[in-house]
Amino acid sequence: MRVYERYFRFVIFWRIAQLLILAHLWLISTAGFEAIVFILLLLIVMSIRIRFSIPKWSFLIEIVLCIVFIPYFPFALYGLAIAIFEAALVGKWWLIFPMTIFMIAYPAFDITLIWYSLLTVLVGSFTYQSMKERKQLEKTLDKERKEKHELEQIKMELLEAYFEVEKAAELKERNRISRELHDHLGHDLTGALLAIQAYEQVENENQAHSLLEQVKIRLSRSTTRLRNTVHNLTPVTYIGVDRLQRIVADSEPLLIEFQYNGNVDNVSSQYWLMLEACLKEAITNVSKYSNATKTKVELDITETLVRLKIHDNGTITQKSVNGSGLRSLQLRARMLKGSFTIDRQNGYLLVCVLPIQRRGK
Amino acid sequence: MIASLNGIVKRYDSKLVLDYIDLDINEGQIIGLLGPNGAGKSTLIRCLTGMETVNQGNVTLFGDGKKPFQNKNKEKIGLVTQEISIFPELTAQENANFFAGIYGLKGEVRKRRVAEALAFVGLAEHTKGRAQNFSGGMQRRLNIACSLVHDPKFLIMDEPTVGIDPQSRNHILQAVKKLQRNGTTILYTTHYMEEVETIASEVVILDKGQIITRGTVQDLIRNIQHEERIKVEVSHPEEVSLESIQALPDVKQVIKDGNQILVVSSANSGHLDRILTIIKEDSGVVGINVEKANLEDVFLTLTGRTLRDGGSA
Amino acid sequence: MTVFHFVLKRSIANKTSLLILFLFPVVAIFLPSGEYWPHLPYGYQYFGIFILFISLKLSGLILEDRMRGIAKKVSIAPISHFSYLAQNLLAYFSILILQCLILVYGGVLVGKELYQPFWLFILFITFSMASIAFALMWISFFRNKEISMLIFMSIISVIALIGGVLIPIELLPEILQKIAIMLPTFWLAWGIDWVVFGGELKEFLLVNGMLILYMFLFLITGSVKKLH
Amino acid sequence: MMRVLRTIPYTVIRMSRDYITLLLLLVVPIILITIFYFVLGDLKNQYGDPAFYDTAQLMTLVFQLFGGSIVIAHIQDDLFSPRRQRLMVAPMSRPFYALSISLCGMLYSIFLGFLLFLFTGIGLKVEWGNGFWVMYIIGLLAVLSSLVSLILIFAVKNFKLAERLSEVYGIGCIVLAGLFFPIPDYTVITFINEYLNPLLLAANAIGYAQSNLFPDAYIYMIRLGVGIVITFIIVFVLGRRKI
Repeated sequence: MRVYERYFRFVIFWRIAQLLILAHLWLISTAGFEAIVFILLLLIVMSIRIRFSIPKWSFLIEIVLCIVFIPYFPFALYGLAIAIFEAALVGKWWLIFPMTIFMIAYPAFDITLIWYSLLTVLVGSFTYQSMKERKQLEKTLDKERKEKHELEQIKMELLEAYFEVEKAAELKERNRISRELHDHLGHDLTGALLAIQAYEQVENENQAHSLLEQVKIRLSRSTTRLRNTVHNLTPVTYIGVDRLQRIVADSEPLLIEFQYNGNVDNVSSQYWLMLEACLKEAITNVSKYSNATKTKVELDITETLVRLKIHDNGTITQKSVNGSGLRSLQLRARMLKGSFTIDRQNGYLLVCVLPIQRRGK
Repeated sequence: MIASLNGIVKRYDSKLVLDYIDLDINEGQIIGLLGPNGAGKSTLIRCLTGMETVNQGNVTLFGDGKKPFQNKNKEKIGLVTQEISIFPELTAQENANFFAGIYGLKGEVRKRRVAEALAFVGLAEHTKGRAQNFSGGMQRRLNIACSLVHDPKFLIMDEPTVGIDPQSRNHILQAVKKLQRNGTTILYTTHYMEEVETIASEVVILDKGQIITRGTVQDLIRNIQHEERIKVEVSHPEEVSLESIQALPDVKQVIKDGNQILVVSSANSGHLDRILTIIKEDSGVVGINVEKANLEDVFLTLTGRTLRDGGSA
Repeated sequence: MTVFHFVLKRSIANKTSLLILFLFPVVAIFLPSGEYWPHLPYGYQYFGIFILFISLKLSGLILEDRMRGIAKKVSIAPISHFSYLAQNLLAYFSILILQCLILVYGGVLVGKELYQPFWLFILFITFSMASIAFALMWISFFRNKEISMLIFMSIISVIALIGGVLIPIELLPEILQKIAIMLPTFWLAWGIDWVVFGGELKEFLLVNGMLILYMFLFLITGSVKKLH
Repeated sequence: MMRVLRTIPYTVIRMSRDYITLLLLLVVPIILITIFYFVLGDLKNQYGDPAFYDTAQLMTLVFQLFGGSIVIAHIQDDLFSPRRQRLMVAPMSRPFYALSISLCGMLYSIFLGFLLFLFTGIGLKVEWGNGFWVMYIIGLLAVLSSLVSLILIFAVKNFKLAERLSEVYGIGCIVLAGLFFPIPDYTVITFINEYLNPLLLAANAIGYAQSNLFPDAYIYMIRLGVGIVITFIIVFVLGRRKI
């Protein structure tokens, strides 16, 4: 509820101002202590309103109070403005119409009162609207945040699925290769081998020649097949540490030093994607907001974890809004049971640590 | 399950203090809540005890997620505050009596519990002494006793050892262990990692409102560590070939400082043997120092900062 | 009732407080009477100010609890905020009742002219309630006991002057007379006048009713502040 | 000596930033005197002068009685609290430091008195008589009050108690002077008011001077002076032991 505090403060200020106006009217009037009783009662209702949450129709209390006290203290008519304000504050601004009629019908009517009530209803409905909007905004924000949370979850599941698909593809490829090798290459090579063996035994010149010819054909077919098979395997994109190095190299005008330790084969492709995202995020940040002259990227891979640390020597610290990019990285790291922290106290420092589970590939 | 926090978000104005905290506390544990100043430890405790309403998420105490802060549950919780929250003008016994009273203890039970609690923290001989005449450590202990009189199942200790002498600190740590043996679950907040290493059965490390890791001390130290440092003191430093050490895989840095050689390499590289072999070829080895990893290193690995002041390493 | 019990214990813990709490009513009994004004002996006339001070001094215990973090512990104990405050206030109230009793009953014993001692006693009691509530509200603005007391002193000296306790209200300029009606001390002074000169019971009820209204107002505003 | 002098600006700054004291010793008396100004209006006393003059003069003097609280608050802070150790090891004469704090406090109190004097004299048109003489007497009263407070803080271990006692001294003087309610004419009380009560001594010294009865005024002034000498000796003896 703290977000609304500013509005509450404003509302309280306005309520007090209204009471002060009443108090002033009392000071310039000739009314006796009844006015004080009246103001005191209004004050109590106000404090109850601040202290406890009371029903929406509670502005009726003020209306009743005003009507009761008007005979003793004519200016109590002005107290109706408080009721109008409270009504407007809960969205019932139309109450001004019956009240205005009452005011006009009342003998001691004057135009200031109408102005005052109008002003009050304006302030009240304005506050009501902005509080409503604020609540709405907060709600949307919370919803968005939640959705993002869920979205990340889905993303992670997708990544997981991708990982599985990748494994399946790998398997399929392996099958294809082995089938290819077995069905064609193997077949041809075996044929060629048998032909050569037979060639050694054969004495007939013609027969030998045809066997040799056969071997030639089989071998040349095998070469083509082999080339074809291998050609199918060539990776289209870089992956792993090469990819990170490529990113660093591409960020040319920035001075980035990259070093890594450990066995890069321990890191799964899922992790590489995450690390890549971190690196990109950091580089964007450094190039956009930082006045750094040097950035250091360290990648450590041990038996149990992968750690990416990016540290620059910038001095700008005030830019500390965690953007949505960082937010989603944070969530992703959490999904991978790792951690992701950003610190701007002493240069921009990004550390991402992911655990390595030894899974059977 | 003693307590659990589920997706807790806490904002002060627009500042996010707790960011989706999920934490389960199981019976019989001592959970060490570790983190630099301003990590959100105290806020976490305030949310856990109902002192503060949360912006999102829910708290469950003793399996009760609907009304976690009803009196039935509050009776089972004890809180040792960061400040010494006792009445200096009252005696130790009266202080304990007061807190026993507000937890609804009466008559014989109260008398017995007060005596037990005071004896437990080693104040049995000072029951009649006024708290204002106590030393700092004694006041701390009385502060703890006051949180123990109602025999809580779940004890929350918010930096209970700030600013006291080592002896009292040891006394307190021993007491905490004893409590755990008696079946109390303890959440122990501190920014002294040594304390957590000694007593905690599980560590939760908090930084910037997030739980960055949790696990047993051993597991964390074993698994979350990205480099190790080996210091070798040699007799003839000038003859040692630094290049051949540097050439070992995973070695990050080799520094020669006087007759000491410091080798920084990735964690668990198993280089000790190899390094020694290389050095022994050229020089005598006078001493070896392999820096033992601790929770500080864990924090350093995870955040790149030091635990004590949160500064850059 | 542990809180109640210990609040009592703490408020009379040291001899100085005990002395201030119970010596003053006794001394007040023996203060002389004025010539034209006030109508009651000075001790009785000034007792209202004394009640204000004592309430603040007593409710300083709540402030101390807040400063020391005891309130934090209380807030997580199985005891409600309401009960904690109620027991505190009740303890202060019982001390003030005792003082009023000493003053009024002592006055009757010594043979002071108090006109209607019973009603005077009732008046002091209602004023005590309003004053405790006021103190509760007052301390909710402050973090430091000493500062709260010092500023209170300066405010009270002004309130006492224009509230009709130190000098008769009729002497004040008109505008101040009007403002004075807003101060609880005005109603105390009115009540004392009623006790001296007598009048309709309705008037006395009005005075007490006003004081009780003040009490509610101060209680509600004073309890807004959270425990810790 | 030079070192002590260098601390004085900071003492002055600290005193001027103590807003609570400013509120109690300057704002409150101004409000009270103003209210009395409206209350008493054109009322005349038995000599035919406006009754408000007496009240304003007395009120101005009354608040000088509490000026000692400035001095002892600072003495307590600097010489009897944890800060004491810091001063103990500082290469500086502590008695001189204490003296400088006391002097600053006294001067500050006199300055506040001067402001009140200006306010009543110019703002509310109170006739004070010779301004120099008035300031002289106000100064004496401030010095005496500070000295009394110093005696209390040196003689009583508990600071809180010393503070309370200094309040008792102030309020006691007011009560004895009969400002709250008429004081019966016991010989003891008359004697105290004639020879010991600094409030009345100062008021009489100003009052007689205003009526041009300087011999009488001098007598009261001398009584105040004697008070200062005696209290100073006590402060000197006690202070030497404590500081």
